[in-house]
Amino acid sequence: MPQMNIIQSVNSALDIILEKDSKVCIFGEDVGYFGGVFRCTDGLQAKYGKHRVFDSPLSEGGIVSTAIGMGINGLRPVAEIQFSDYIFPAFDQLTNELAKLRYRSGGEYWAPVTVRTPCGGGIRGGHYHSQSPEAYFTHTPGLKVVMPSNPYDTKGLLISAIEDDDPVIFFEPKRLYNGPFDGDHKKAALKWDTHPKGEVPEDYYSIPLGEAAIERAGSQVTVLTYGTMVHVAREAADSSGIDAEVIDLRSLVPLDMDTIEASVQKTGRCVIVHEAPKTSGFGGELSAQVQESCFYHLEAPIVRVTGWDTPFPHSLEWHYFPSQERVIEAMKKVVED
Amino acid sequence: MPQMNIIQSVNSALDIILEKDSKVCIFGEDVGYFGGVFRCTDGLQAKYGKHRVFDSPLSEGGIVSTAIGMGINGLRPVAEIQFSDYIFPAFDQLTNELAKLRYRSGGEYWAPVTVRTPCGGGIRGGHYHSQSPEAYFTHTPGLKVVMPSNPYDTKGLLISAIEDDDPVIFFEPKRLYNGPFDGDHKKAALKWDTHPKGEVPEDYYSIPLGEAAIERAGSQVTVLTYGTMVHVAREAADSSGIDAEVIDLRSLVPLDMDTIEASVQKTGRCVIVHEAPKTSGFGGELSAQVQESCFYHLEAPIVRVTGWDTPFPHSLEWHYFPSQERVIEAMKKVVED
Amino acid sequence: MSKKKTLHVPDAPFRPGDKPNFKDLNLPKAGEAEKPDISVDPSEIRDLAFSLVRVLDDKHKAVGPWNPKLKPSVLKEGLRHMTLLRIFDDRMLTMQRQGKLSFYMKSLGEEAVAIAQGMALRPDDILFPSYRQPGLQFVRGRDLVDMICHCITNSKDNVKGRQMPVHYSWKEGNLVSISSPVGTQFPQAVGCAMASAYKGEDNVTISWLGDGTAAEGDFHYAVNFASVYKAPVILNVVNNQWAISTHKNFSSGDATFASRGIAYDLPSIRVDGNDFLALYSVTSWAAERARKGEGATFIEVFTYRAEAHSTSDDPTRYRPKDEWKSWPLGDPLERLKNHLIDLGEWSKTEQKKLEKELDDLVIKSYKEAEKHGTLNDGPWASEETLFEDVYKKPPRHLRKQRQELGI
Amino acid sequence: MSKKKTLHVPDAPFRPGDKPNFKDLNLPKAGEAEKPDISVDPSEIRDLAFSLVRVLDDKHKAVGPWNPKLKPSVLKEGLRHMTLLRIFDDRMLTMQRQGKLSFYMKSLGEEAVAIAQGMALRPDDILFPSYRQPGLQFVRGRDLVDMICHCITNSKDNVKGRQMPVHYSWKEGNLVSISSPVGTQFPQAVGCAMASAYKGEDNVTISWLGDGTAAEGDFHYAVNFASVYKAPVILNVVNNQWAISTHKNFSSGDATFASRGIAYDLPSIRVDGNDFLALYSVTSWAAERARKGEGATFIEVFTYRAEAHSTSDDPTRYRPKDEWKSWPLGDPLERLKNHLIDLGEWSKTEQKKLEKELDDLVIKSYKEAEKHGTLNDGPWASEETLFEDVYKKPPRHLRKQRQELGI
Ligand SMILES: Cc1ncc(C[n+]2csc(CCOP(=O)(O)OP(=O)(O)O)c2C)c(N)n1
Ligand SMILES: Cc1ncc(C[n+]2csc(CCOP(=O)(O)OP(=O)(O)O)c2C)c(N)n1
Ligand SMILES: [Mg+2]
Ligand SMILES: [Mg+2]
Repeated sequence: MPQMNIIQSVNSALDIILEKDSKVCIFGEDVGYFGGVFRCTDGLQAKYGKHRVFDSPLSEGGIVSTAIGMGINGLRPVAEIQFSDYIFPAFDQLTNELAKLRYRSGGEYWAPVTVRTPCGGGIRGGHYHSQSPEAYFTHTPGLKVVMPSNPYDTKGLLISAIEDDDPVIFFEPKRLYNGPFDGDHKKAALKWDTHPKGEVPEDYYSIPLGEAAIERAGSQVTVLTYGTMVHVAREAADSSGIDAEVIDLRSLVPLDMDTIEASVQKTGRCVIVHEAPKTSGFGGELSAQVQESCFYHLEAPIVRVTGWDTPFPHSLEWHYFPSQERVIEAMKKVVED
Repeated sequence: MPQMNIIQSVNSALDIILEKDSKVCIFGEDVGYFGGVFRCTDGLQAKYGKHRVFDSPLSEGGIVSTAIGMGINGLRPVAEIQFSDYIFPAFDQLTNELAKLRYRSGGEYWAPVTVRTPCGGGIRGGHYHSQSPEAYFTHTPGLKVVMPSNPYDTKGLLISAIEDDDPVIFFEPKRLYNGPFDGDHKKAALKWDTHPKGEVPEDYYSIPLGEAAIERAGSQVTVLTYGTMVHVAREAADSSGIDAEVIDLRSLVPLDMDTIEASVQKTGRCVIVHEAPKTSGFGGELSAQVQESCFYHLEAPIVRVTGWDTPFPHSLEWHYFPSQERVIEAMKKVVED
Repeated sequence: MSKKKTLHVPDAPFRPGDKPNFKDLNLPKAGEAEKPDISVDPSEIRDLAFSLVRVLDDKHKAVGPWNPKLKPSVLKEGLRHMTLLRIFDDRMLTMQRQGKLSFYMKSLGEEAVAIAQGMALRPDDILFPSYRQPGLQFVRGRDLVDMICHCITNSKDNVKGRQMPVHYSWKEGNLVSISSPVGTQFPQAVGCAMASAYKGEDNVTISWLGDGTAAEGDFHYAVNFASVYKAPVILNVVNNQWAISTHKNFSSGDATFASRGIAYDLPSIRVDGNDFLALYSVTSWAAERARKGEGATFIEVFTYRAEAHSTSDDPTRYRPKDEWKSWPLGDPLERLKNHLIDLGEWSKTEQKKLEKELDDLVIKSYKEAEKHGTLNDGPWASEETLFEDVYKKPPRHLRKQRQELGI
Repeated sequence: MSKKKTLHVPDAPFRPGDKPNFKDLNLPKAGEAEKPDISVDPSEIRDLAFSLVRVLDDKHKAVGPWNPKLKPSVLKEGLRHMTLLRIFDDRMLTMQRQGKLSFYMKSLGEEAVAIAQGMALRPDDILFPSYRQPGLQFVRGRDLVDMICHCITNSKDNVKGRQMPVHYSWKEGNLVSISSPVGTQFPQAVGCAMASAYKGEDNVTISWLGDGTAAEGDFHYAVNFASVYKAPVILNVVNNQWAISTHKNFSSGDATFASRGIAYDLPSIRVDGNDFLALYSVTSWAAERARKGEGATFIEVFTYRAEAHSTSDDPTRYRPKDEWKSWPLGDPLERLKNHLIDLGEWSKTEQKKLEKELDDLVIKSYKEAEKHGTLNDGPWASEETLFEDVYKKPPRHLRKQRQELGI
């Protein structure tokens, strides 16, 4: 089976779906001729033609709003927002329009739009190339929110997202594009080459939205996480000797509470890890739900390990980015409490 | 002491601050000549002049961005967003600019902008005149987020917000403008006339941001809430006979965890109530924090009573709006668990 | 107060107590504006953005190159729709005042906009209106009862009671769900038109927004994308001079709204919005361009909001009373009626009869609608609908919440 | 593949392998554009939005009504700043390639923009640049060491290592913190100018954004608010033809960017961005208008992005190599130099000497800067700074988080 990195697996998913469904079109800033600043759409315009894969004006609001119109009129647009830090000019169209269209029209209209956007830190992107804005979208009924952590899942989830008749915000943790990253920036960069989840079938397959994956089975503590932090958490478990069960949520909305509950009810302990700032981050929601459904199983307070409640810094990036140490400390605290 | 409703207390705060500080200006859609669609700025243009209180183009993004520029250049603008449902076109300027300006410039620049905006349901406003988007802003480091529940607090908090050198999103629960509302829409509308918190001093006073108020002291369960739901929760406590301690948070960021902890550690039980949708609502954050700091005091799972994870409906408004019954049920559950 | 130099803030031209004065509008005469070929280079017709296309002159004659030369039957149909809309609006307003609707918005003085423009289109053309173009539904033959069921938010409201009144959605009529956040429909319409082009279909998309709304970012996205992708779309700014209490002086400098299309290399036309014939003609021209692959047209519809913004509004607080009566471009319904009378095709008696007939129809429809429930007593959309249509299928958390509510 | 009718998508005029061809630019001659009075009615000078203000002709002479007739000393100062900027950019790029900066963006080919425009202003005028106008800092005499400390993100970076390089902030120089989200500064600048007017001060605010960025909503807010409130602001669209890989054909139809000001009744001028004199002159004119209370001016600065978008970019993937060399409006630095030589005020030897001097200065400054730390080894801004400046004073939750981090 071919090995792919996440860029290639995104490209492969798009390629397959462009081939399969003539109603799919892909557009966004620099995605056409150039193939995207991260090269996720490389070669697709040449292969499928200018009207299937094309550049847009530099206008996130324009991209999302026209995608909605296309969706209303029978297309299945896949829009790219170049960095998720730049998704906010489209926030009104995403939250007030895309999310609510089906509801407000009594089911008459909807727009099966997928918005792909690279997110997260760890690339020295500083303030405005590192944000993880997923929580905003999880608070917006009508949107589905997905964030994969490896090439295999990326392809299968992206195909599902595009085929889904509901709008999906599809976050791609850019630090993982070229290889897994366990949080140790001093180590040489890894590649997906030898990673089992770097094996990606060439052909069509899909992974349903709303199913978490157990990244690492364990018994002492449940770690709920997604995106880049999946790798940090797994490595933290492996290196600390704490037998943690690391759950890769993959889809935040809908959320796989069955898997989460089963795990926490087994371990009795829970740590939540994400990059985004703590206050009202998705970790708050996870913590609330876990204590609601597993209160009597919990043997220690749930601990969140997250980005700080500050904007994302540049030079102090590694003081901001949740480190293995912080995850280990949290797991220890929870296990020992 | 004069009795005021919330509209009058907003007006009084603005009047005082316009008088006191020539750098304060007020603008937004229809706020100038007309005095605002809710009449909060009534009479102020006539009193202070066209350049102090003025109409703006219909452009929330333009309002917030120019307010930032004014703030950078020494003014202390108070911008009105006509309904908080319409704050999203300004979301980029609020989250990426206003919130981050001080940080990204190393403290060189900041903009002391206050954004006032009516929020919440209960006025048959349906889909787009009922939203409670406060959670989005609590997830945005750099912003302060305030929501009062009565005329007295409104005036004191609004004056603090305007005088604060940090940006503040000031939510005004529009269902409370003219009178307290305990969630029973079948009852005749109440007025602030006889309510103790409807007594509002004519003169300057301020209430610090970041201090919660105990709306009703109690021993059996702590109810954390804010805005309109304060009244629903208090009435639920009074009418159910459950001796609940109802805490009116008033300020969500910064949050008064001291008051919250003291109460939950005393009662050992906690219910959280807000109008906004549940998933990733501010209740998730509150729940997470309470269980983090009061885990060993908690005798039952924390329960959230919130709007459903749907857009805000029109005809079924009262099925959406968290009712006294739902609050009582939650309190009972928590107390009996 | 000494006049210190300070920030310039525009004024409305008149306020309560002032005498409305429309002299400096400098209106061109009917028939004056030239009519270009549909494949014209936009740069050659920039003047049209500062002029005004008018067909009906002061003597109720149709004049000039933009005269669409419509058959009397078509004119009568237009008159019928406009009369119906006015009567419908009046009845609904009355019912709102009686508490039977939670809210209402009228089109008084602007009836020609949706009706003439709608009639100039094909049924498969797609509509993205604002709340001020309900008349489109009459043109496309929507059942009045259905419209009223939405307005009184009962069990037969096809949007299941989720939106306030006048936020229609009508899939069968290709009328896309109306949204309260103003302007959002404009760039969506462009995307919709892009999809038609993508599919090689020759239907056209049309959208409207107000003078105030033209200040939103969505306006800019729409015009720009329409230009870049030569989308088969007609973009209308309905300049009715007011955005609630805010005069259009706050949403444009002294330039016309139509001139905003020039900057995007779009043919940009300013048209008398109270002139059924001019509107019909300009819209046909734009639709033909779009259908033939010539791309988008940008139109400023020049009109006047005759009444309150909505039932929540009290315009006497911010503008003179009966100001609309001085509007130099008159009443669109009267003008069309007088034109028909002038043609010998219509009479005051016939109009009276028509009014009676339509009023009866509205009353009958209203009664019929109430059989499906009322705002205050229901039945409304059933409780289960609360959790439907958020997603195509309710995910687990919504099914759980539904159970929590006990349904 | 048969050519089915489908969505129109524009092309860039050339791609890798093509020969760049700028013939259809239809450039007017130097000296041709008229210079209006500062109190001109914008509607009288719409032509300027489709023309091009040029002062330096092909023979290096300054011609026409827009000739600002600057003293040689001023020209030399301009040349010095431009030369410094070019050298500074080169050095920084080299250092970036060596891993000493995390990122860099050059102004090659566009040096005149910030420098001529900056020199035409007063020091108390307030600057809201994009990342492509670092030259403003040279004009206002910023310490090179400070600039470099920011770029290498060390302990003396005045923005405390929070932003990527070239996101300068310099309060003393009235240069407002540069943001990555493009365009956000444009309406902020308008608000800033409104505040100056509010206070009765006569300083001017100026802002720049790119051709690509002009598609953002912020562009529209800015121009509209500037027009409505007659703000003392100068709004520049720097049309360097590219937004990363996206040609300006995707951000405007065939109209000029300058023509976008027409729709808001602003004087709108298109100016040769590689012509120091034309830029200086147009900016002085706009600043005078603003200062005298005549309101905003809208300017399209017509230029070419000579190099990669940034150090993350590889333009050979999307446009021909050395394409800039064919740009008919030449190299702004060469043109100013040749003008000075033509005036007998400068020589190639002097230029060489100047280059050497400035290169030494940059190297010296770089070394000096490194004394305060380097990107890779620090020292950087101290760890406590992580929690500072989020709010004026850290609230409890940030003090707690700081403790959690153990600092
Ligand atoms: C984004 C947004 N902001 C504010 C409002 C509140 N609002 C509703 S209509 C309106 C005025 C619209 O004026 P205009 O665009 O001229 O249209 P008209 O009502 O005159 O037809 C305003 C401010 C809204 N609905 N949406
Ligand atoms: C809101 C936003 N969207 C996207 C980007 C990514 N981005 C950075 S610069 C750029 C192109 C800007 O082009 P232009 O405005 O022409 O300016 P230039 O770089 O040519 O000076 C893009 C797409 C961004 N920084 N901000
Ligand atoms: Mg209007
Ligand atoms: Mg550019």
